[in-house]
Amino acid sequence: MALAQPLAPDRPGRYGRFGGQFVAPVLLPVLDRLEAAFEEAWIDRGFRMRLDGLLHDFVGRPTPLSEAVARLLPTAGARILLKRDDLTFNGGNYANSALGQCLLAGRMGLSCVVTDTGSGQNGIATAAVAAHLGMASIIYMGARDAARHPGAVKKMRAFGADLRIVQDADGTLHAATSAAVRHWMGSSDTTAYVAGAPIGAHPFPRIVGAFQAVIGSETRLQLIAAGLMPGAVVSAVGGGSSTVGIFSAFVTDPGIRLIAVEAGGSGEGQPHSARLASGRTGILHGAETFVLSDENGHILPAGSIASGLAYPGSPPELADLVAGGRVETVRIMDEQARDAVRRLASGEGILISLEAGHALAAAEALAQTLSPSQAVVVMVPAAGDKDLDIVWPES
Amino acid sequence: MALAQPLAPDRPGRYGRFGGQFVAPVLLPVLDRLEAAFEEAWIDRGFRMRLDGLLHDFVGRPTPLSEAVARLLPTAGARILLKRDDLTFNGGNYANSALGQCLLAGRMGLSCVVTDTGSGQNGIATAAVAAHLGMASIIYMGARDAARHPGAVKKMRAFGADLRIVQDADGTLHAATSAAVRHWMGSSDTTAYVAGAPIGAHPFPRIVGAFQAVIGSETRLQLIAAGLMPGAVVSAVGGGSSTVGIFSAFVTDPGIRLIAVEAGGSGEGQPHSARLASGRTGILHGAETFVLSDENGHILPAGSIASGLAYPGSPPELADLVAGGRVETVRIMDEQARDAVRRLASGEGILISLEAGHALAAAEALAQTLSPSQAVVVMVPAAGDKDLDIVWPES
Amino acid sequence: MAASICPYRSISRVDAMFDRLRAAGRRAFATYAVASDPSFEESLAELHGFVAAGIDLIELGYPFSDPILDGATIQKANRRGMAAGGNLARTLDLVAAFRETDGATPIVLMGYANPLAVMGYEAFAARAAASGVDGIIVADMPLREAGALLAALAMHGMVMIPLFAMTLEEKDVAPRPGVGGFLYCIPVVGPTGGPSATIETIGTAVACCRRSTTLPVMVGFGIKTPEAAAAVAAIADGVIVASALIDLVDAEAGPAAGVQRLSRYSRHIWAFRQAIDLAPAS
Amino acid sequence: MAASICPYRSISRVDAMFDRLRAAGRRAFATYAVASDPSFEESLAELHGFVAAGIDLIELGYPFSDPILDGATIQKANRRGMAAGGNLARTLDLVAAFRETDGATPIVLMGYANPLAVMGYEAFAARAAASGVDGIIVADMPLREAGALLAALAMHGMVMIPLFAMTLEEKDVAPRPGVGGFLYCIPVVGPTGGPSATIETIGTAVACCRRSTTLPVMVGFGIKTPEAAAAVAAIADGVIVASALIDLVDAEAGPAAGVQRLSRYSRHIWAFRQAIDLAPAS
Ligand SMILES: Cc1ncc(COP(=O)(O)O)c(C=O)c1O
Ligand SMILES: Cc1ncc(COP(=O)(O)O)c(C=O)c1O
Repeated sequence: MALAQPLAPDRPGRYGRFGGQFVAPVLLPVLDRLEAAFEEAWIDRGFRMRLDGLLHDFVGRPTPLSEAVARLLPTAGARILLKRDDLTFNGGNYANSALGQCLLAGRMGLSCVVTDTGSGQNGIATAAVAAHLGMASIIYMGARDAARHPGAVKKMRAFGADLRIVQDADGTLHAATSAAVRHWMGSSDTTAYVAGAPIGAHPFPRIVGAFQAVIGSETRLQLIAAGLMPGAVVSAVGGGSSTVGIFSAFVTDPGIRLIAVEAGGSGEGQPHSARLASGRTGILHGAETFVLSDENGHILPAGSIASGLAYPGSPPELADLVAGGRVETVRIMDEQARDAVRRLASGEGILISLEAGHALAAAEALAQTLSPSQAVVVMVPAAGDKDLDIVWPES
Repeated sequence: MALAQPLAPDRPGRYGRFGGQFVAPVLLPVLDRLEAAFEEAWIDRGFRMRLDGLLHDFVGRPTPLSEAVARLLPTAGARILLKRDDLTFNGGNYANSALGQCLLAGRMGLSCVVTDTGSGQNGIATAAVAAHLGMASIIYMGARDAARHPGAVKKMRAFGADLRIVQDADGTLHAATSAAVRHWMGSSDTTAYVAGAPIGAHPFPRIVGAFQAVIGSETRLQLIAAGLMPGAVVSAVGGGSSTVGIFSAFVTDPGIRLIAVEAGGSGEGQPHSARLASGRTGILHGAETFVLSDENGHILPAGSIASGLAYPGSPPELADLVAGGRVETVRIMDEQARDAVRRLASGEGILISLEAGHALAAAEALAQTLSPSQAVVVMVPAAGDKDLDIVWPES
Repeated sequence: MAASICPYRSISRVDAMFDRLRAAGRRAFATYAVASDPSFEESLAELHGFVAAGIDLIELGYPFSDPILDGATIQKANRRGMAAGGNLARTLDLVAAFRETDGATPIVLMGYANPLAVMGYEAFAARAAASGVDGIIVADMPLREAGALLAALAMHGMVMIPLFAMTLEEKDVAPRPGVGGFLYCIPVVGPTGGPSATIETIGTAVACCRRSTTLPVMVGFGIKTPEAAAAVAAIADGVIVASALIDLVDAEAGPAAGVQRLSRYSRHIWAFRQAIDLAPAS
Repeated sequence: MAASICPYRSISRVDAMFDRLRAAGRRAFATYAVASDPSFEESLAELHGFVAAGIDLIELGYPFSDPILDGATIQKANRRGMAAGGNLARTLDLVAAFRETDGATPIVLMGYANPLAVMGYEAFAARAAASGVDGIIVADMPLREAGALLAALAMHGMVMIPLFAMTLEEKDVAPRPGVGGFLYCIPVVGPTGGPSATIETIGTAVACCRRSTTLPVMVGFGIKTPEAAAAVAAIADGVIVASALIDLVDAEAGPAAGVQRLSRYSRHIWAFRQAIDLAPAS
């Protein structure tokens, strides 16, 4: 379980050649304080108990690992097991790290948090957790994403968040992240930045990875209880929080394939988000990692029907695992993901997000190549309520 | 735990003087078969294991009992604990009985279910469960309710349900129930009626009560684990599924007050739904119970900002408990409920439904009269996503 | 009020009717209307019109807000009746008014349990008997649940007409005090105004009824044409046509109120009556 | 291409500039522009115009899609530069073109890490040196992360200009090979174009810089008026004004492109220059 243990990479804050702290120098002392505070909290029994208690009572963990029955698939193949983080809380799995980071901020004496959100999930989770802990929250969201997810906008405001819509650039997560980091730079003495994903400068990948590792450890225990050794664990990569969270528990099992699914977008020549498979090594939002950028180093617009996957960067830990061959990548197109969401809803009565639909589509294809005695675990980070209008525009 | 045990009332299907089987005679054999099938299934270990397994894996039970911290309340008072069925599944607690009834239908060889829905919760739960079990579902919903809950409409269709909008009468749950029962009458040989609440003709109150009792038994265990003996359990009554579900475990503890909260509507002279406190004994939808009806026996339109509470009938078991003085009733107005939802969202980061907002408002008032060493349990049947536009029309 | 005006009470107008028809080798023809649809006065005129057109027995619906077992046609009629101020009490007034000039035609009320429960079974039975009601059909009150009502009816010399479905068990059709008049045989499942049963199914249902009762058997629900009525008349003691007659009257173009509506009704009743009377006796 | 045209390389134009100014008892005045904003040609003319108007050192931004540490003014300038085809390579071409007629004015690049990483640090350093670049400021590359870039710069006789914040620890400001030119003192936190620091804060920050470096200290971020510039000039070795100058030029009504825009720039630069030169030496 790579991330549940203290990190010991070659250079501090590095996963192989990825990671680092590519930030304005003014932020370095802030990052150093955060790192120290986190490492101290992480080994503090009281902190961990409070975290676990709230993960249980407030977030609704543990989440089930449930079987998608065979009806789903036209032809036989491996069993498909869904890790049901759609059954937590409002924000899906984002609540895990929002909770951890907000608790940490409180411990550090900060009374306000700022974050960014793509499809609204991280924003909702952060707004709710902040409200629960009596902190103020400021959330940046791209204008295009906000237009696609009016319910999420309403929900963040319901939780008392100061929601700020970003008109910049492509109006997606990328612009929102830039705006949130800018905000934080100017107010880091009172305000903690809540990373939605294990991306950004060290120690964010470390911190988010640690808080999300609960997904992996739950899944591992559930598999052991069920007497199952899965052939593969499949997860779609947006910011990578759920992917890193679930993979963490299986990295050291060479027999289990780890498959990172990337958004292929709408078609040839259209924007996609496959930076692990076809990005360049670059530096974005504080870390060296695989980045969607052109030959001049400009960041390319990331595209996907799933807002949460349209991000041009990637978690440095995942970049390292891909570079080292431990994690495979698969690309799933918009339509395939949508189909998978529709089929699971009507065939199984489970409404998953489009992000999870990417993972499911990849898992179905994989399962076809395996025997019915094998099992594939699919990470479901969140419920599909937010995507109803996109998946079923006609009804 | 009144309902978890086989029912032994004075007359079959009676709770004191309430209950019975006021249906077209043609349905009697259908009800008799259903009763026999249920009693057989209920003592069948295999059936119960399958039910419990799906409650865990598919519905996401058990749900936490979590504390609403003191910040919520302007002045001190008893602790408020929320039973968080908003953390299950799509449909909130309705999934408990939808699951049980669909499993039962399958066991009886039926391949289709029909039901009615007010705010969409029972419909969503039934549609999802039916899809999961490979059954067809037909859902009736009042036109006014459907207009208020477009997301719910979309979700039921996503689960493959045949959704039928009822223009009749006041276009709320009452009209939908009548339409669903009419449909069932004509197709009871292939189709099971799924009761959303422990209302209707015997054995429906018995069956739904038994399947919902899991809420109460979980809560009781959680209170014991926490070393708490609550002063009161508070629940808002729509169809009564969550109320009967949570009360069932405490009926025999005379020290614990049971408080049924009814919707007072928008104000004096406007429609309300307080049939327990101010309804007449009458006969509606198959059972003798407290009913909102005028002196000529016409059913009165029920009103509430919370669609799920606007129903003119009541569970016969609850009618009996109210008539016998075991359960107290409280009336909460639309605005009080809305305020409670808003305050919990911004103060605690928990978004509950307007139905639950009624219970919370009543519990807050009660808590003010108790000491901080006491605790009040509030039933939260479902999340408030469906009510965002109603509670926050401005944002 | 109605009670005191009513000059006398026949103990068994229904039995008398069947005796008379049987003697004449004829079958009974009943129809249904909702009281106060569209108004108290027109309703009263309509009841007399039915008798004049050849109806033997009238089922008079007391308006109810929630006629759960009825299809669209009768739901609408209930709404119109309610809109005109109709309810159980006014329906009893209507019967009393009818009885002022018609002491012979049997009238059975038909409706739902809630208005009876709210009025109280004993109060209802006393008032209904005084108004000249002969019996009652309660769509959502099977005999299992009818104990209190049956006792009250019996006390006041009225009967409950039982609804019969082929799937009912013995215990649900066993004769008991307060039950009488005829057996209402419903050969289809589902609400009123729905699809029709085949004549074979109806035959089986009627045969089934005969085995469990000595009462006359009338068939209702889903009989839509004079031809169908004739076929039923050939095997049962009587035929009930409700939704279909209302639909036929309403389907004719042009406004139809008062006398005009009544004359349409008469024409259609006459057609059914002819067909029924021409059917061979079983 | 640019590399071969460039006739010679000054090892330390920046050091030479500070020597010259110190000798004259003057403080340095630097401004910032984004290369290719609004076009390559206009950008080139603008750089020469800066020098003519009295600028000592030019910070030349290489356009980047995601200038995360910049405020709205410079974000927009980056977008215009990108729209005109600007990027890191074209920026090097621009410096080379500038060097054809100006071999003395120091030019330091300013921008973000990703374009450097994508070009490769060594390739970048080689091409930049050949184009006549003197140094580089990388907003999101603190010295902790700059090892590879510093080595490449040092190899090609260039320097990285370190960004200084008062809260930095010793280890993050310690001198190292490849670091030089001057210390960029940022007295505020937050992105460019934001609020200004008070002169007391700036004084403290500069004093703090002096303790940790022997390099000249220039102050930038948030200096918005000639008066503010004069106050800073009294305590530092130089003043950097970027967003404020662009905003002043853009705030004047009417279209301003080419020569017209340049003359506005000159007027404002002249005003700042005068104020800076009148400030008493520290
Ligand atoms: C309420 C009601 N519905 C229906 C019917 C008869 O069925 P149909 O309308 O199908 O002819 C009657 C006749 O007695 C009735 O009283
Ligand atoms: C990218 C960038 N932003 C900002 C500045 C200066 O700050 P301000 O715009 O607040 O004057 C400079 C000057 O060096 C710069 O290069």
